[in-house]
Amino acid sequence: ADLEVTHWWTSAGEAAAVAEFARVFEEETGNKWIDSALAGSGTGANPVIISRIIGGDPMGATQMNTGRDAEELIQAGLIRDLTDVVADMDIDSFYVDQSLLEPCKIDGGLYCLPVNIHSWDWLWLSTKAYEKIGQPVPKDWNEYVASWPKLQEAGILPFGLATGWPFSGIPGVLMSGIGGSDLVLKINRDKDAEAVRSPEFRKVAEALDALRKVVSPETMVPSFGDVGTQLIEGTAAGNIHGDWLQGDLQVAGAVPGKDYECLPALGLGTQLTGGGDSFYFPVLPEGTDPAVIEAQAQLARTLISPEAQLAFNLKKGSMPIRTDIDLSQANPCMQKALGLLKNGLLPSGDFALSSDTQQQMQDLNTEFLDDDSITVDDYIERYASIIESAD
Amino acid sequence: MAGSSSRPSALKKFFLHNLSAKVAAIPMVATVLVVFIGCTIWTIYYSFTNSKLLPTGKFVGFDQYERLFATSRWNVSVINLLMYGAMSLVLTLGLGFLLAVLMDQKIRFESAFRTIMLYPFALSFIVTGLVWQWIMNPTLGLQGTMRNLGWTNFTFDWIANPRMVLFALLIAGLWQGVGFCMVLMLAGLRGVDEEIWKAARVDGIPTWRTYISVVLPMMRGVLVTAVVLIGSGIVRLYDLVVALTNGGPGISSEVPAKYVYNYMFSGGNIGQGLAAATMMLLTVLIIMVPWAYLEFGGKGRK
Amino acid sequence: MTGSAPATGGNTATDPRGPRPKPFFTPKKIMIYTTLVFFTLYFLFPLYVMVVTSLKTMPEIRFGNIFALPSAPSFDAWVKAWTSACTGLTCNGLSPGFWNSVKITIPSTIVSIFIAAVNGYALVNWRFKGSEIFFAVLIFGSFIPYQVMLYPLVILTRSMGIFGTLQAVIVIHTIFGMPILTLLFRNYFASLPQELFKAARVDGAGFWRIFFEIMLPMSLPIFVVALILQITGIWNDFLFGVVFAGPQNYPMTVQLNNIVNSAQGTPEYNVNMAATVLTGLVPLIIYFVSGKLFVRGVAAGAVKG
Amino acid sequence: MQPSVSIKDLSLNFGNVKVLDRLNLDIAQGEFIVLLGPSGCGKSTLLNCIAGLLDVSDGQIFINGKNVTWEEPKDRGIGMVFQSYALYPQMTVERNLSFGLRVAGMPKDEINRRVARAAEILQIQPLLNRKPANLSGGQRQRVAIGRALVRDVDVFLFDEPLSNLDAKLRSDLRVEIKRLHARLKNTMIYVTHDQIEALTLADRIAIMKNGVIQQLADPHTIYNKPVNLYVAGFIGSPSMNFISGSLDGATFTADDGTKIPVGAYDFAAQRTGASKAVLGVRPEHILLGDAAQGMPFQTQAEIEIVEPMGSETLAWTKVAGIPVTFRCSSDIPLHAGDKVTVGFDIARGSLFDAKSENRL
Amino acid sequence: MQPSVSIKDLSLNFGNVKVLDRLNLDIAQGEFIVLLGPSGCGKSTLLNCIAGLLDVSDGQIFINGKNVTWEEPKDRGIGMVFQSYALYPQMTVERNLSFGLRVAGMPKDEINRRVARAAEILQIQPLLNRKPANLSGGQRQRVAIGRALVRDVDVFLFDEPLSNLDAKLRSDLRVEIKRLHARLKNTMIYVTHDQIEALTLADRIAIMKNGVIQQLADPHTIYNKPVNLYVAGFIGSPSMNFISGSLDGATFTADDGTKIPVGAYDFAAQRTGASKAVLGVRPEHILLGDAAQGMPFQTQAEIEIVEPMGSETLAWTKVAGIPVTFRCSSDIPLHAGDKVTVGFDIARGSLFDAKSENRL
Ligand SMILES: Nc1ncnc2c1ncn2[C@@H]1O[C@H](COP(=O)(O)OP(=O)(O)OP(=O)(O)O)[C@@H](O)[C@H]1O
Ligand SMILES: Nc1ncnc2c1ncn2[C@@H]1O[C@H](COP(=O)(O)OP(=O)(O)OP(=O)(O)O)[C@@H](O)[C@H]1O
Ligand SMILES: [Mg+2]
Ligand SMILES: [Mg+2]
Repeated sequence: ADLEVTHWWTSAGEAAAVAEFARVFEEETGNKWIDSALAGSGTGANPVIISRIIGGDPMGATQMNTGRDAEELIQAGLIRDLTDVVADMDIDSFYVDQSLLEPCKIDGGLYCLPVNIHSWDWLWLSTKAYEKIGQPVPKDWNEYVASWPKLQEAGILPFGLATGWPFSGIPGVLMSGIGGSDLVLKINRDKDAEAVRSPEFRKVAEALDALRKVVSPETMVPSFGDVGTQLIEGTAAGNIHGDWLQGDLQVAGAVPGKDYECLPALGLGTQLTGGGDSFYFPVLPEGTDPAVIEAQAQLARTLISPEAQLAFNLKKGSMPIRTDIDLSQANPCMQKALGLLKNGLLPSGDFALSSDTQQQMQDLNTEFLDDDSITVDDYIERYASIIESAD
Repeated sequence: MAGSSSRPSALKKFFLHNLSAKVAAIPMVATVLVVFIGCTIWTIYYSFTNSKLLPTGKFVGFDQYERLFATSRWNVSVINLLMYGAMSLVLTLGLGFLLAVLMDQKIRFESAFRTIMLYPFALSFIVTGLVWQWIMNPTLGLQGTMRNLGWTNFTFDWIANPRMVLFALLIAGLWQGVGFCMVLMLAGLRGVDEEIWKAARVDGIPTWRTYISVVLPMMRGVLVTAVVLIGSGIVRLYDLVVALTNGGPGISSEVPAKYVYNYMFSGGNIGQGLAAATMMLLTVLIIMVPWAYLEFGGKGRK
Repeated sequence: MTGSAPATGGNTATDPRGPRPKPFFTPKKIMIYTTLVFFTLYFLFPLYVMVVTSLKTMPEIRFGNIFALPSAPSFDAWVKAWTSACTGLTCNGLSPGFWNSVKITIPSTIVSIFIAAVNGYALVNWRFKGSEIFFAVLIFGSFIPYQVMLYPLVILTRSMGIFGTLQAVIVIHTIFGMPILTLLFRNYFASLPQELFKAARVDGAGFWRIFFEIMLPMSLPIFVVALILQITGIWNDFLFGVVFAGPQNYPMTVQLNNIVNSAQGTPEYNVNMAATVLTGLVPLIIYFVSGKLFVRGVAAGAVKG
Repeated sequence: MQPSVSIKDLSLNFGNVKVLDRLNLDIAQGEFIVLLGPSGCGKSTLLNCIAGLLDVSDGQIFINGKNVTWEEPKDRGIGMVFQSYALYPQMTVERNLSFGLRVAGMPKDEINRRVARAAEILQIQPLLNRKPANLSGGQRQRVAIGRALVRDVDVFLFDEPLSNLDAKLRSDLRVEIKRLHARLKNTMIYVTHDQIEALTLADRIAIMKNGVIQQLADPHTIYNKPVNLYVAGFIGSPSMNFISGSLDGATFTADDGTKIPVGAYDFAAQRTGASKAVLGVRPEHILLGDAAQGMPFQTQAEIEIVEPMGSETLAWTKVAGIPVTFRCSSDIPLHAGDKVTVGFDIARGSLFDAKSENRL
Repeated sequence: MQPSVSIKDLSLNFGNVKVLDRLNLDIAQGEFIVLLGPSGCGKSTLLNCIAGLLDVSDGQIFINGKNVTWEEPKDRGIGMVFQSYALYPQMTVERNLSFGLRVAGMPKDEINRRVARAAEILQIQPLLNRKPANLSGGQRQRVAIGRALVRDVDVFLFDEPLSNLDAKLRSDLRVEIKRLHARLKNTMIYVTHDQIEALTLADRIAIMKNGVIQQLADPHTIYNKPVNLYVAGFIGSPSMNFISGSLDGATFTADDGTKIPVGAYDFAAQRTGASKAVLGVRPEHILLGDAAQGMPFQTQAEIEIVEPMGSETLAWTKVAGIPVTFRCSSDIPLHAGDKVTVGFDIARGSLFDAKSENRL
């Protein structure tokens, strides 16, 4: 049967990755994957997906962020419970980290399947840039910061940044790298505002403050893909961005270790924060061809199958949710990540916080980046008050 | 009297009199009642709830509003809209009028000029935003080009400069909207009685003075139409911002419609989005009611 | 009569006679044309950039300047944008979206204009109690941000059972086109002599007959305006098409959005620009072709407030 | 005989504005009634009520004995001709004429017969295939009349049908309408504010002011025996001359003391005592020079302005200190500054009570 | 004396259309000239040329001896009053009057003095603070005149200033303009297509047709001795009656054979032989009954239509087989169908050559 799948994986690496899902799905089950991609994640795709579900014209399956986005759709009975579908797979046994499945489990049902783990926790560094100034590529955040003056002298951007949302992931990375796992858990999981006011967090905020001083709106590029280009060309020295940047770097033909270096958890931490993408399967309206409903189930099972997981994540540059697959083909960066994954996953902001809180956080960060009149103290105070009111 | 029996009952008159007219008005009446009034009430109602992703929340009084006014992004959005709106309104009308006046001078190639000024109106804001973003891109656009050509001091970084970004929006917005305003104004100018012009010439009034003091005040109808069109566009300003600056740098070009949209869809806080929307409606209402009163109430007709 | 010739008379060469001499370059003229040319450049520049960029290769864009003409104009980007640019897995370019846009635009335009014309006609000639109030609310409605109405309209169309179909998007475009079109038609019909309407009523024609046989044949100018406004508006629409029309009907703008907003490695600016120009082509052609009629129609519909 | 049109206690309000207030009017079969009054007095409103184009607020309208108060215009047996012609611009003359018949679903040949007849009566056969835009004003007006004609109605309503035409055409078409009425003998109700049209066309004139009929009578009576000051002043061009003063028995004393004997006046009612009054005399009843000699009242006057109008001359002078116009043949040479004797016969004048403004 | 306005060989083309062709006109100081002609004959065009609102194609214009052909309107010493009033709608009357002066930078008190004087002359003092929208038509027209008045100009140009007004107001304002002229003694050029205005106001009338002046003379001459058929037919309402036939010596033979003696006619030139001719006689020169008895020509006729106009009556009959109108006092009772004797004196009529259409 034909199964429509919506997602917002439209960048080069993402598209290549999702094609693997489609391929495996079609090969294994004989169904047809009707691709319905929508660019522009939050602003572009979300309203369409949500309104189609509540409008009674649901797609067969849809990608969304793992997290609390869909909570209410689930509570409204619009999302299919997958418990029976995967009952025989014993999914609890192979998921990398139980916390990944937490958001999908509501009132005893299983409503979504995380299909990958991706992490913001990456500092990307340009080999070429450091060649230019004749220094070795830094090994951690502190070395990196120390190299900034030299870079600036050479006319190289210390930190490449794209306008808009890419900045919003950076504070979380600094928090886990500089602040450490405990701080992350206290703030994101326990919503502990006092932790925000602690000296540990202050260090994070100060790092952010330092960062904003070396980026200027003038030098910002339109999209994070452009930052990738800057790194390859060596016009910018470093960037903090999620692992999907790697997909784009690969598409552009860059080789890790040679053209760029990657430091998970800023080279400081021992754990990665991670979230991921999940698939949801809306309840189809009455009268739908049972074959389609069956195809939903088959897709669900396919997505978390070892074969699909491997193919998908290699292309996407993210980590699979299964521990039981052979990742020897993975590149050095991914290998590093796998190593850290063994220490367990820290819940990232979009896992633990509601999208409302995330939106507020993002607003605060964007404002802080841009407006120098907001001091570190202001930032901490406002951050604390958002955490205080978070639900 | 014989006739009184043939007078239809009030009820029959109400339903059957001009029946087709009433039937034909159903779409409009339905739209007004269900969509415009209904949705407004819906919006206002749910702005008092804590609805998240779906409009199902509990009543929480003015909580959403309190949060709204404590949010600096919202406050910045409002100020941006006011500033952009004022500048855009004034400049669109002003440039539209100026261009219309120039076009009214019996110039050659009038229709070519007019077509050129009007064509941006045919393009969507998304396209407008993209093109201008491309042109104003500090490295790849006009600035970069000029610097490469040797003018190293040439600076045109408005979309990257928080203090100037509203002007960047303005450039793109004017580019899109001025032509249409010009056409409206030109229509207005051409509608002015020829004899008024003659009278002014005989009186020795300079041409520019005639335009300002005599002709402009006579174009009330056109001005009202233009202000309604431009004004509704300004209040709804969204696509252009998203396409051109996406609210940045920082939050320096955020606008209320974007705030509403973000909180309703990606922020998953419908209550907050609707509270913001309600404030927008309220503002429009405050501006529109006096106008509507003048326009419809003042004449003393039913 | 010659006897009464004034003292200053006589046809000396210096004596003003005949048309006032008009130098070709007056300061006024120079000013007018300079200003117009300046604005013309302002208006044309983006179009120029769009077209020129779409004809360049990527390296040329990266290192060249935006004014420069393409060294070797190539339509590759256009071909790619039209036939093979990707959105997710489908790499069909804009062409399927084009036909979907046609499929949405034609019926939506017809229905929305028809309804607005009937509204305008009813408001002018068949006033009923409160009709002016309805109209005022309608105008007020044109100020409501579309996004606010999205949820309720989804619920509404769902309860009508048309969500995700062509009908839904037609209804939505009719609703949102209604304020401004009704304003135009109302103004236009109000400028027609009332007596025509009365004459037709005395002749026994009813609501529809008068509308179709008397009013419509006289409203060509305003129809042109409405047509142009709606075609371009609906063609350029993104939100309603994507939300209400259903995935089988996604309009061209959705594809455009996917192509340009996809966070691809290195944005292919030339393909983006080609896609942009292609998407804008239909409204542009309409404006270039019917500009004159449009202007005339605006004059007929907008001048009376 | 049953009246052709009968209006009973008709009221019409626009919102709070009472435009017509309990108006009554009976029009006989075949009568030519002219509604005359200044702009805004409610003439068109009344006509539209009769036509059914406005909903009355109160009262009833009968046409040929049938209560049509709530009928549609087309069912009232009326035809209407408008000031702006109101021809359908996109239709040929022939289709303009036949539109109403086609709407009514009349058979083709009957339509053709009627159109041909109307075209013949109005002599517009050569125009049948033209569009209104290609017709002159007079031709358009004829087509507009034709449109009423083909409908074979009992009552014709005209709303200032000639006021968009120039003076010359107006007087030609006036005669044509008069001929048409003589030929068709329909009831015609004709609205105008041109008193010449009213006087020349009407069997009876209804003079309106603020929605109230002031006087309803034949033109001769209206002109010579106006019921009140308003009618007297409204009818006649130039206006009747008014001299205010007081009346005591058979003597009228103007405000400046001039005494005018009014013994010959035909008072409407016996009256006693002195009272304030206004004496009115029409310009053509003021005679000049020799002709004035035999008049009961004579005085010396100086000519102030002379307006030669070709066939006759209008002159302005002062009588009893009040500016007065009179009219005389253009054969009499008159110049500003001339001193002349003028006189008139009160039997041809009018006297009005100064307070009630009604005719004495 | 130097003419006030002198137009020499004036030509004006709109594209290929020659609207005025080598037109000459001299207007004396203080003269009141009326340009009269049908619509489209070029009256407004001529006036606009004089005002400087149109660029002439050829020829010259002198005002007070100064060649103003290339001058700006404001420098020509003219003031102009328009048909549509052309008041600045958003300004009060006072500002309407003073706007031109203020722009010219005139001192405040001089402006006030002039406005006050104009307001006094036109009696619009109470209106000074109103806006045009709140004025009646007549008041607006007065303000429009005032705007010309404050400029203290030598020449007043009027372009159909009264044609938007109703008949009554028109005749009142006509008198006012006449008074104004008598008081100011400016040169006035007045365009109209209303012949009554022309006849009553003008010192001289220029009758135009297709951009050519047909006759330029005082009203009496124009009315009684029209130079050609066109002028004869154009002036006079109702029109002059025309009987076509042939002229041989002292006898005019109508087409139906009726013989009319024309010995008493004052021929412009000696003539011999027979020729086709047209005899014209004005309605008021056709006499009736007893009055007709003494006339050189008499005939029996049947009344066809009677149009009572209050002060007089118009009647239609046939003479020599041709429809003829005549005018008589409303005292004479006339009815359609009456048989009457009518007659006229050819000395008061006109004879035109049928071919050249010129007066014989
Ligand atoms: N639709 C309307 N709404 C409100 N008032 C109206 C309307 N139509 C007419 N009136 C008012 O009713 C009064 C009578 O109008 P009507 O048109 O009958 O006058 P009229 O005698 O025909 O004048 P005219 O000679 O100018 O045509 C006027 O005072 C007018 O302002
Ligand atoms: N701007 C113009 N372009 C072309 N032709 C014109 C223009 N203005 C006037 N005409 C033509 O010139 C002729 C004379 O026009 P003009 O306005 O002088 O007539 P008029 O005698 O004033 O008529 P009316 O009594 O209607 O005002 C007309 O045939 C008219 O069509
Ligand atoms: Mg009327
Ligand atoms: Mg004219």
